[in-house]
Amino acid sequence: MNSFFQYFADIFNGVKSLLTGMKVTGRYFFSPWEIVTQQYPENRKTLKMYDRFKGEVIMPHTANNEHRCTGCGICETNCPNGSIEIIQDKIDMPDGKKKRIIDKHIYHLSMCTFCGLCIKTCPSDALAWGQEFEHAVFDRTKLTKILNKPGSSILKDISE
Amino acid sequence: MAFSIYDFTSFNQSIDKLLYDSLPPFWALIIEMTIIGVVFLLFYAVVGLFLVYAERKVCAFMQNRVGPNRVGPYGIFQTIADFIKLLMKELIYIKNADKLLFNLAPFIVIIASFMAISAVPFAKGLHAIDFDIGILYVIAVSSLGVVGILLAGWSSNNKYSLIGAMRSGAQIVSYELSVGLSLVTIIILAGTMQFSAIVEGQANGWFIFKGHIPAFIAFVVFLIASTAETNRGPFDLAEAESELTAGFHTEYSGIKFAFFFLAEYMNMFLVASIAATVFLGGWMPFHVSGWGGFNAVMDFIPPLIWYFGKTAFIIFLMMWFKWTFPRLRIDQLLTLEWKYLLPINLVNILVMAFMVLMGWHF
Amino acid sequence: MKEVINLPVKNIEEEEYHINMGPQHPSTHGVLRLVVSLQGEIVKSLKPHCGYIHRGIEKMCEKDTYPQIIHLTDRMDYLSAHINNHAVCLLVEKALEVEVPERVKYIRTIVDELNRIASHQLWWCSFGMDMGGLTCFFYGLRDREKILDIFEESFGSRLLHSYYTPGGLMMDIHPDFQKNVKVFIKYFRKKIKDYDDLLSGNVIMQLRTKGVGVISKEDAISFGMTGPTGRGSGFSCDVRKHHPYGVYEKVQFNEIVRTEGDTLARYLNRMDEMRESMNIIEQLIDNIPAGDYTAKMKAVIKLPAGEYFQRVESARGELGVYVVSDGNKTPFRMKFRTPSFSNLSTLDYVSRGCKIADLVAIGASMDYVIPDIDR
Amino acid sequence: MTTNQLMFAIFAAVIIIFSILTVTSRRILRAATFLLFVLVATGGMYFLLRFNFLAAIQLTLYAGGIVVLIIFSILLTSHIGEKLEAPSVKKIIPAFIAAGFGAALCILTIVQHPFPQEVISSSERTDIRVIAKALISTEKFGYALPFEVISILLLAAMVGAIILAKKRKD
Repeated sequence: MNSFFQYFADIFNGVKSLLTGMKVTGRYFFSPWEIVTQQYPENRKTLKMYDRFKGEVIMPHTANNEHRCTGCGICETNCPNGSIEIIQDKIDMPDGKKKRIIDKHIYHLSMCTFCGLCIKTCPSDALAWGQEFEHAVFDRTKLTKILNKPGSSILKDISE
Repeated sequence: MAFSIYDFTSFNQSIDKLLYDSLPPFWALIIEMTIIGVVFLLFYAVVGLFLVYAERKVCAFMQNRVGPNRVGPYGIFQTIADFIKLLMKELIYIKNADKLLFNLAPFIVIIASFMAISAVPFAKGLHAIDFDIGILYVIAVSSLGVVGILLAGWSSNNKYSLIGAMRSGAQIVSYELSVGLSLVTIIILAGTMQFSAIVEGQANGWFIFKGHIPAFIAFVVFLIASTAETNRGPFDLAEAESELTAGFHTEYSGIKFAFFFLAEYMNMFLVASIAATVFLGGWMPFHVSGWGGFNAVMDFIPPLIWYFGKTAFIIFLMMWFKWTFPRLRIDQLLTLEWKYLLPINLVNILVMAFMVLMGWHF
Repeated sequence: MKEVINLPVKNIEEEEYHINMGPQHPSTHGVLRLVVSLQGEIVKSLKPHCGYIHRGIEKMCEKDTYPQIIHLTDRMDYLSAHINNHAVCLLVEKALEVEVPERVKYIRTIVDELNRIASHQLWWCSFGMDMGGLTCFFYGLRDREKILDIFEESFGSRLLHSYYTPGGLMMDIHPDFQKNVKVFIKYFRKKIKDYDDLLSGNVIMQLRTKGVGVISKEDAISFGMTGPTGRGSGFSCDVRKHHPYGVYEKVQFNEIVRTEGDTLARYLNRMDEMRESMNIIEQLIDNIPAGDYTAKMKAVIKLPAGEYFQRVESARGELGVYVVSDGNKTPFRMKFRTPSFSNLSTLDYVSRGCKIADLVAIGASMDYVIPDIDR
Repeated sequence: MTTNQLMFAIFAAVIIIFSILTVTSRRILRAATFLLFVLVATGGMYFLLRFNFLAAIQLTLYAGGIVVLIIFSILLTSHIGEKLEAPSVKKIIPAFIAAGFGAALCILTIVQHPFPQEVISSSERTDIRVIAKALISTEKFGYALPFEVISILLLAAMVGAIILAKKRKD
């Protein structure tokens, strides 16, 4: 007799649990304001990434086209993937001495794992995170970027 | 040509008369058959496209998403775009597959659902054939679809497909019993198997209300069993994607896959419309005996709207099941049928028969 | 020309046959290949083939300095990246005998627990999906998104953070961090009820998991099953309790142990762990002490020669890091003891005699991350 | 030619062609599929004759039931590359004799049957109520007894199947 009641209790509890589940989905079905989907290409204008968002490594330049990179190469040695290459140049200073400056700060975005060690270890805070995240290109070579802008020079107070 | 959205009988008869008057009977009949065939094909295409769109929207809203929204306003052309894509896709031929059966299987599945839909009454006078054995006929032809699934699973020479086909075979063969018996419950109440007579019999109240408790139990059992028979979740073991990748149609591509896809949705429409017809009165408006004014207002709503509204409600229920429940295991599926549904059904038939004898129904 | 061999008639009821589940299969959550011997629907034996995404992380570590190793550990168990980082950082700090500031310990503990919740949420998604309930997948991801937003705001990335460094943190937490975490916990306490309604209590789910894939406590110990999986078999193995690190000794929390050993126990363990993690975070989030976010470290970290081992409780179980140092700035040998690998090793033993559907459910309840297995 | 004759010709052609294909096909599952077509076409023939009940029973029992069962058992036992051996002459000759004898008997019966000259109106349907009453009536033309006897046969078949299935396990 016990198993007889158990049979009906099973049915009852089973149906009850199924209805509980249906209540959840049914509630969401009838509350379309809870939709969380973001319409990506449409919301491009309003889409704001967080300040700390790791999009790519950039080298901030001032309005006078000056950057803070001394070309010391610490970021290059700290990068675990070899995604930073620094090509140095020497210029003649007015006092006759030769001085190292940076010629090209090459950044291979395709090899970067966004660990942030270059930015953290940079002694002159020359590098920073950029918020750009749409990196898709048709040509792989376009992912190799030169971070210092053409004709840029080092900030005065850093070089001294 | 008399035309009324409440009664299609005169409309049909006038077309019939026109054809027979102007043409020899042989050609008149051929043309009639062609018209009906084309109408059903178009109906299939439209309903199939709409159901796929509806399913995607319903599941999206249940999952806090928006669903298709790129092609056309609210994504209404999404399924058409998908259909064009499926048409243009390459048909992949499988090495060592039984080509004949492999190509035949999708047609068997879709023809079975095509044969069954011909008996469904859409409105008064709007049905292809009105058999006196309507329900028996629908059960008979809809059971042919499983052959297509079995052949598809076997002939694609893939173990996943074979397992899917075996599961589907076991599932459909056993759940057909419950579908049949739950319909028998209503046949006892209605006293006929003819669809038009069943609908007419609900003029003073739908069977689900007239037969109250046993009819409601039969309705629930029919919903469960027919969901299983159409291979939809939570009974989608034949194509259980997390276990068998896609089950019996793993190896199908392009338009042949589209046939299976369409057949699944049309089967869903079919069982929903049968449930609507048998339990909820089909195209019959909602009537309460004695409330003359209320009934007149209800009569004002055209029967096609009643029919499609009830069908859509049951389709929505089936989608709701699918997007809520996890999938059963094959042995639990059979346990559900043989341990729960079948005994309940048999007792239910007895109760219904007793009730009809005693005149306890409304 | 070779003659076509006419294969003998096979009776699949009686003879075993093999199917390849994976490397591309919806239920293996990655590129794991299981060669399953079936008899009808019943699994007779099973052979996991791993290594499809073996990247040689342990070998790569030998050329990297210790701060550089951190970003590789992100990519092992990518769902609990912070916890993996924590293991290496703790090891370096232990070897150098550096005392990290209290603030760092608090933040690390909170972030670890958030990461654990995020990982379990994704597990819940895929568990539901493997059971056939696709809706679970979207609910889980929807709520995981909230944690990822907090992570993105504070650490700049959503999955692979590299937030911890030996001796401290990459940067301080975002000013809104505490507020957002509290908002999230309030939100998630509501949503986890939905999880229970939708899946935990469901009769189909109960039927499919109760008594399926039972592992006894002895087997769990001898297979080295840890984490919620091992604790589902009654093996009390929570590193946070037994070998506390961070500030775990200062917080009140229960080690969740169930003795049934079946799929349902593993499932419920993870659900309870999410709640327990929220309790831990709630105890800590208002008490983060002020201070420095990193200890003073030398520019070049060199571990004294010797062997070091450190373990942490990752979302999947016990993660061990073993380093042999010869005094250089790079390790001589590095070895990770990853929880997914040990948990996977039981799969053959557990799933024998089960059905295919059970195999999928057991696999989902083990919650293995394939890069964690292959490394 | 009326449409009824056209339909009859189509059904007859389907039955003949697929019957021949069924017995000549060397792949067993194809043979079963062709058999399905034969049975469905026979059902169609019944529909043409307005024997709706018989047609539906034909579809349910033979096409939906027995063929599915046959296909199901073939799935369990056969392999995709498998082909039946060509039957030997020793087997072909008796088969032909048996088939020829059966055909001769049928043709003889048809030729000898005195078909009525005027066409019976085909519009009357056999009412299923009549069939139902006949099926369970115990009077003179009732089928209650044969019905029960057949169910005993089915029971025997079921017991036999269980025994066969049990035996194989040992």
